[in-house]
Amino acid sequence: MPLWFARGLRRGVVTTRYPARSDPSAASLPTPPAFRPRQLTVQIVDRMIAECPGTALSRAASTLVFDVGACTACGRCARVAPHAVTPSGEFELAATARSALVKMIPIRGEQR
Amino acid sequence: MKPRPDETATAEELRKRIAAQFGRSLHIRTMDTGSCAVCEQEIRLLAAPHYDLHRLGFFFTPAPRHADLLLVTGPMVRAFEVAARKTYEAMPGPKVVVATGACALGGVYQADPFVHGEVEAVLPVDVWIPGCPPSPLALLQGLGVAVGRLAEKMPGLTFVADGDGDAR
Amino acid sequence: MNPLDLLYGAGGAWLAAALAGLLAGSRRPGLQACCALSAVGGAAAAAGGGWSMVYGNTGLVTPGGGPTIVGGPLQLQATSLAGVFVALLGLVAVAIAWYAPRYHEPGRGTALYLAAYNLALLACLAVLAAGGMVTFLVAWETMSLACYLLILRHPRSDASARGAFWFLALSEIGFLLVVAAFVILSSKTHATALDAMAARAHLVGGGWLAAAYLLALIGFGFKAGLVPLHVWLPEAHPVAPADGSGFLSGVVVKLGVYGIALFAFRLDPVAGAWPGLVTMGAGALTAAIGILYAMGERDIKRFLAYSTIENTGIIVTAFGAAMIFHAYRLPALSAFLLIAGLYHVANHGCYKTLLFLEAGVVEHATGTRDMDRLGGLVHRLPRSAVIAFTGTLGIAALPPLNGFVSEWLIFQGLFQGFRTGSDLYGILIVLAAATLGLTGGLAIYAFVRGFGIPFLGMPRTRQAAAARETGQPLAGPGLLAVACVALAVGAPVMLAALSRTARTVTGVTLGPLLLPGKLTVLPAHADFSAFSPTYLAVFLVAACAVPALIYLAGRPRAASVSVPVWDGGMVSFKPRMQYSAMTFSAPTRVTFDALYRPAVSVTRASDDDPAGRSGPVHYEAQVTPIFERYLYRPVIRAVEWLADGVRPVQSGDVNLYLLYVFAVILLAYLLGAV
Amino acid sequence: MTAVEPRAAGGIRDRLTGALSGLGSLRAEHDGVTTIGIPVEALERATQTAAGIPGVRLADMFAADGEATVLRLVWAYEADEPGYVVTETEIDGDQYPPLSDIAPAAFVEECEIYEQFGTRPADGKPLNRVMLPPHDGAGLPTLGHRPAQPPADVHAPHFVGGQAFEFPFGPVRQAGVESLYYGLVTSGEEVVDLYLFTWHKHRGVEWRLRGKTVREAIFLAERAEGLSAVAVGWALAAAAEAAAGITPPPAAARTRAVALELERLYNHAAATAALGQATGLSVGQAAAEIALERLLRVNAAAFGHRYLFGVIEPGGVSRAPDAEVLRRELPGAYDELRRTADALLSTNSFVDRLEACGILTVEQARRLGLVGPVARATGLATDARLATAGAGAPYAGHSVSVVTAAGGDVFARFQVMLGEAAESARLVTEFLDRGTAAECSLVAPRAGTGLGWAESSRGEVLAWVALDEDGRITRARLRPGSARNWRGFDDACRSQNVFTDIPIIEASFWLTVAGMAR
Repeated sequence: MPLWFARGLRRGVVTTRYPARSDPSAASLPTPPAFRPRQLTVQIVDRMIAECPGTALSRAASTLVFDVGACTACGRCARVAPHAVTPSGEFELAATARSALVKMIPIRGEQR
Repeated sequence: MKPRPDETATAEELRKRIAAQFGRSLHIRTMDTGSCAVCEQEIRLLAAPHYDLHRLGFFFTPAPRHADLLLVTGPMVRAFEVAARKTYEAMPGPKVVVATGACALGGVYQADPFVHGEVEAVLPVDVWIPGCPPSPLALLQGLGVAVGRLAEKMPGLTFVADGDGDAR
Repeated sequence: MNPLDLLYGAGGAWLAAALAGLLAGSRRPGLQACCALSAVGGAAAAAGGGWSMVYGNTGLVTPGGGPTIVGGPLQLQATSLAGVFVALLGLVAVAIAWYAPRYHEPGRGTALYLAAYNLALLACLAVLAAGGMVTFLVAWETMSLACYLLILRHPRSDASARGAFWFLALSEIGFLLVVAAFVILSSKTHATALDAMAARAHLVGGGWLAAAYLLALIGFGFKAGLVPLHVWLPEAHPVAPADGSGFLSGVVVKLGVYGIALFAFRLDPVAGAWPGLVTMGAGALTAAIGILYAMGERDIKRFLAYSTIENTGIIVTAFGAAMIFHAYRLPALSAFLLIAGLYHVANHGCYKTLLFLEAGVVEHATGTRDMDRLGGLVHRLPRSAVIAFTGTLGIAALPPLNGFVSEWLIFQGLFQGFRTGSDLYGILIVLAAATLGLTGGLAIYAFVRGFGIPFLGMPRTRQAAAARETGQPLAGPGLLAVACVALAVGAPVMLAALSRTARTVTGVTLGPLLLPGKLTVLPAHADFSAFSPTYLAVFLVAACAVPALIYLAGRPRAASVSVPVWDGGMVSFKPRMQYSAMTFSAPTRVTFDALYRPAVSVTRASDDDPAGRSGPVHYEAQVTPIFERYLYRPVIRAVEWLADGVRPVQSGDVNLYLLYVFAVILLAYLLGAV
Repeated sequence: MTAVEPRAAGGIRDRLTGALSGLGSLRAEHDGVTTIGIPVEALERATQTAAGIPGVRLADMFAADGEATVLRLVWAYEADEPGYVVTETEIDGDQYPPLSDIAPAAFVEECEIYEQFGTRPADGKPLNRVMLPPHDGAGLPTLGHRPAQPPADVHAPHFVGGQAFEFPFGPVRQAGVESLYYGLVTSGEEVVDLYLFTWHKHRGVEWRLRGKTVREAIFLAERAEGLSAVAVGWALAAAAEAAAGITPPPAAARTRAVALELERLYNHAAATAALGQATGLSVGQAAAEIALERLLRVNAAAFGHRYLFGVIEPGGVSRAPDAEVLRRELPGAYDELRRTADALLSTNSFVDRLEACGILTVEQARRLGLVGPVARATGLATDARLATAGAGAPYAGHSVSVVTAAGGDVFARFQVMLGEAAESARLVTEFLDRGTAAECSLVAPRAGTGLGWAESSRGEVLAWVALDEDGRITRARLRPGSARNWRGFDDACRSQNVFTDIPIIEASFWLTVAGMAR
């Protein structure tokens, strides 16, 4: 046991300060995408929806319905349209209402 | 299952009661309803030195009788439904159910003969934690939200990238 | 008018009952009449026994005057020492008489059985009321034979033949030793009346006294079931009918104890402390071995039989210690331990008979005595469960019941071993106390198992699940349960009576050294300890009742939800998933494996299958019956060998037999000539 | 049988393929996989022959439904450039020759095939339940046609006789572990027998994969056993590539290898932490968890995901690792693990619990076809990374030293894990030096079948796919390492152990129920 005691002292504190302070390791976590409505066109959106392995993306008329809860942050939509999608960097996503996790993204891109 | 006083209460006052009762210390029972074992790994890491959820007054308990919060992972396999209900029943009220990870939120599996596809189909969920898997930090935030100790950011988020702020 | 007259009445009633039984045939009224008569006799005996406890010894009477039976006079006497046993005999007889009509189906077998049983009652009474040696021996032999018939209720099954044989063989050996002991005493004292023997005991040389005592100890030890003379109990009890087993354990075994007490305290004042030490040692050993073997049994009746052995051991330990104290001029302690031992006789007679009767109820309801095939009976036989639980509390020596009172008294007596002043004996007595302590602990463990496995949990078989309360006998066991409670709460009364007995036997007046106040009990010395069974009982009942009342009072206000037991979310809970009798006692098997020598055998379907298909699993840990294997089997082999040796003599040829006759006559003449 | 020395050049491979093709017809041979058609009447002899050759093991067995049910046995030969032989047998009717008595490893697969396709071994021997829940298994869809009657349920009425009783444990067990049911038969102290139920977690992954594109399939396959996401994904991708007849660019293949070794590292760290927990050594557990968390953060920094999800793509990889980050962070993180392990190995209270606990003999390992550290701890030098043709290409030219140990107890497994962790750390740097890239070669839709494999931290992962013309999956077979090794678990628990050894044994196996139940 003294061995372990010494080890512990040498190791020091590794515990995160979260939630009091932000945690640097969060920077490298995969996060759900954020969209640029100006860059979104119906075609792009449909390609994204086809690419999405889960059920996160769907389209209602000219609105991209984004279910953050269903999103696995796999980044495939971003690879379809890198210019229209960027990682949101948000990892504090807990919600107390399922509906709060469903986001309406307007599709603003002009049809070509 | 037959409704309990704490289930019939609205989520809001339930959260108030929980904040009042579990504000400082809360015991967590985890339940795997068909996850891929990664969510479990992240949950185990909550107790590891890097995250150490005990400092926040959270504790894991193997006995649902002592548990205040049920942390559910996985798409709720139908064959597991009996066990899931039993576990929920075995917890004393007031109790919080937290659906954890994309599977539990219906992101990976659709409802079919094998799985319900999401926890909500069987248990009354109070808090949803997205992510595949939700990182320990996300879990900490979710737990904080569940006991009303942290403000939830979700309603405020638009997932519209900056530079397009005029998206409203 | 004296107690003896009541005993005549009892004897007459039982004789009549026996005849009624013979005549009853397969008619239920006959059966009931027989039991009624036997109950009357029991009541009379109980009254007479109780009376003679406090009355003292009556004079010796010889009805019919001169030599009536086998060359000896019929001599009767009601003594205080016997009174305890007579009272117990009566009580047990009443309980069984109340129980039997509902337990037995009317029929010839039953009728004969009841005849034999009532004859056995009569014989037991005669043993206890015998004032002379011849009477005693004749009665004793009659009792053995009657019990043999009683065990042979179902002569077809060879298990019962085996059990009955063990019983008869061992009691005959014992009988011979007892005869030898009596012969020594009577030949040295030129007396056949017990009083006379006791009076002239000083004429006998120390060596002869010791020899007589040891012979008696061993001889009666066979009946009492002292280890290693105990093997007949676990064989005979299971095969006898439930009430028969109750009678065997409750009374017949106690007669062995009576015999030991008779020699130790009345006839045979051996000088020195070592006979007491031998007795005490035998008792302690018996107690420990008995309970350890009980842990290894799953047949309820075998289990109870071993527990009987344990209790005999406790009683004999007390008697032995009493002898030691007597040798060390501590008459008060000696008398105190005699009282404690006799108290335990009464207690064990009550609860052990009760438990055997309940075992019979369980067997009737489920068709098995195997604990691992029972379970959950508390929901199916609630009333019997309550009665059995009372008896279990008693025999596990838990307050507030009677077993606790007598064992407490015995411990208090033994703990005062230091008063002997002899380091060796002081230590040995306390050692015996420690052994009894171990025994007591194991007894609680054993009876948690003995009650919990059959009565609690889920039924392990369909038969157990199908058990119903359909007119099973309650009154008999119920009476004994009441007696158990009475012997606990009414301890002061019992002790007062027993102190009178002790005064008659030992001539010591304990009085205030035992009962200073009304309800407090002292262990023969005011400076040691004290307790009050009555207050304790009241306090414990209150201690249970008060919280219950508070809970009931507080109940409506506390909002509560009742949900099923947490089972880890299993789909369904199976009976095979509960502790079984043998797994419950696994720790003792592991701890005492030097004694048990368990032979473990595991068979898995997966072992002989290359693919490791999982399937049935069977696990057995067979306990080695040491005494049968290493003590009795060699003896039996020797006997068989001798038999083979003499077989040629029995050729069946008439001429050869004529030759024998001729040779004998010739020999007689020659001897006459010399 | 007399062992003809297996080290002879091309010995085993030629003997195996020769013997089998002698009984049937050689159908295809490329990239280390030989496909041989065996007629059903010759199947029994073929199995006997193959099982008789030392160094050959039955790696998998599965069925696929076409016009006739096709039974496929995958034989792995370990010696001289290892590879695989797949035998194909059309079964007419619903019975085939009993194989599990010849090659016992086939038993669990026999059960699965019966549940999924309704075809069973000809001998009437009882089959256990694997996926079908006893209480409501009726409604579940199957890959083939449903069995006539549900599997003769050997487990559930698992009769316990004599002086033992069944100690039920689970499916909801202690906090933070997967759902698993133990039927623990005990005499009060020692473990007499043990059996497992895993159907609580059966999500029908193989059933879902049908009709999916390979990309969608990989997304699900990663989540079949998340703790070996890379290995399973790689195996499936490689199978699809073999079916489509393409090979991923070398740099991409090396990237896969980097991810795979990183996965092995963090899994062995996690197993170490679990061992610390099981032995009640909390400080050791905490130290190991520090190493684990650091390794996971390295993963996230290098590949953008703590558990390396989404790295594997059909035809290549989606991302390249951040080489600087790996070179900078990995040595420190691995060092953390190594120093923790050293400290653990010098702690008697820890080592004493491991030694002679949960022993598996090499015979058991061979008989049950165990793989990975569990098998290597018994002395079997089996490692899918040695098969460097086809799917294993990136390992060609990197000599992977297979770490084995004798004894087969928990301690041996632990040492094997530590040795492998060192090896993985070395390999990662080697691969980085050779260069990695996020490349994908295009997978042109084309009908075909293929076998893929990868060595996960739990042992060999096998995947087999059949694609139709437009590149969609008609049948996919996933066989993670867990699916093999769980069957060794109950044997290990039985060998004179007591209750408290079971968590230690489970930690040393470090399997997932998800991989078993899929």
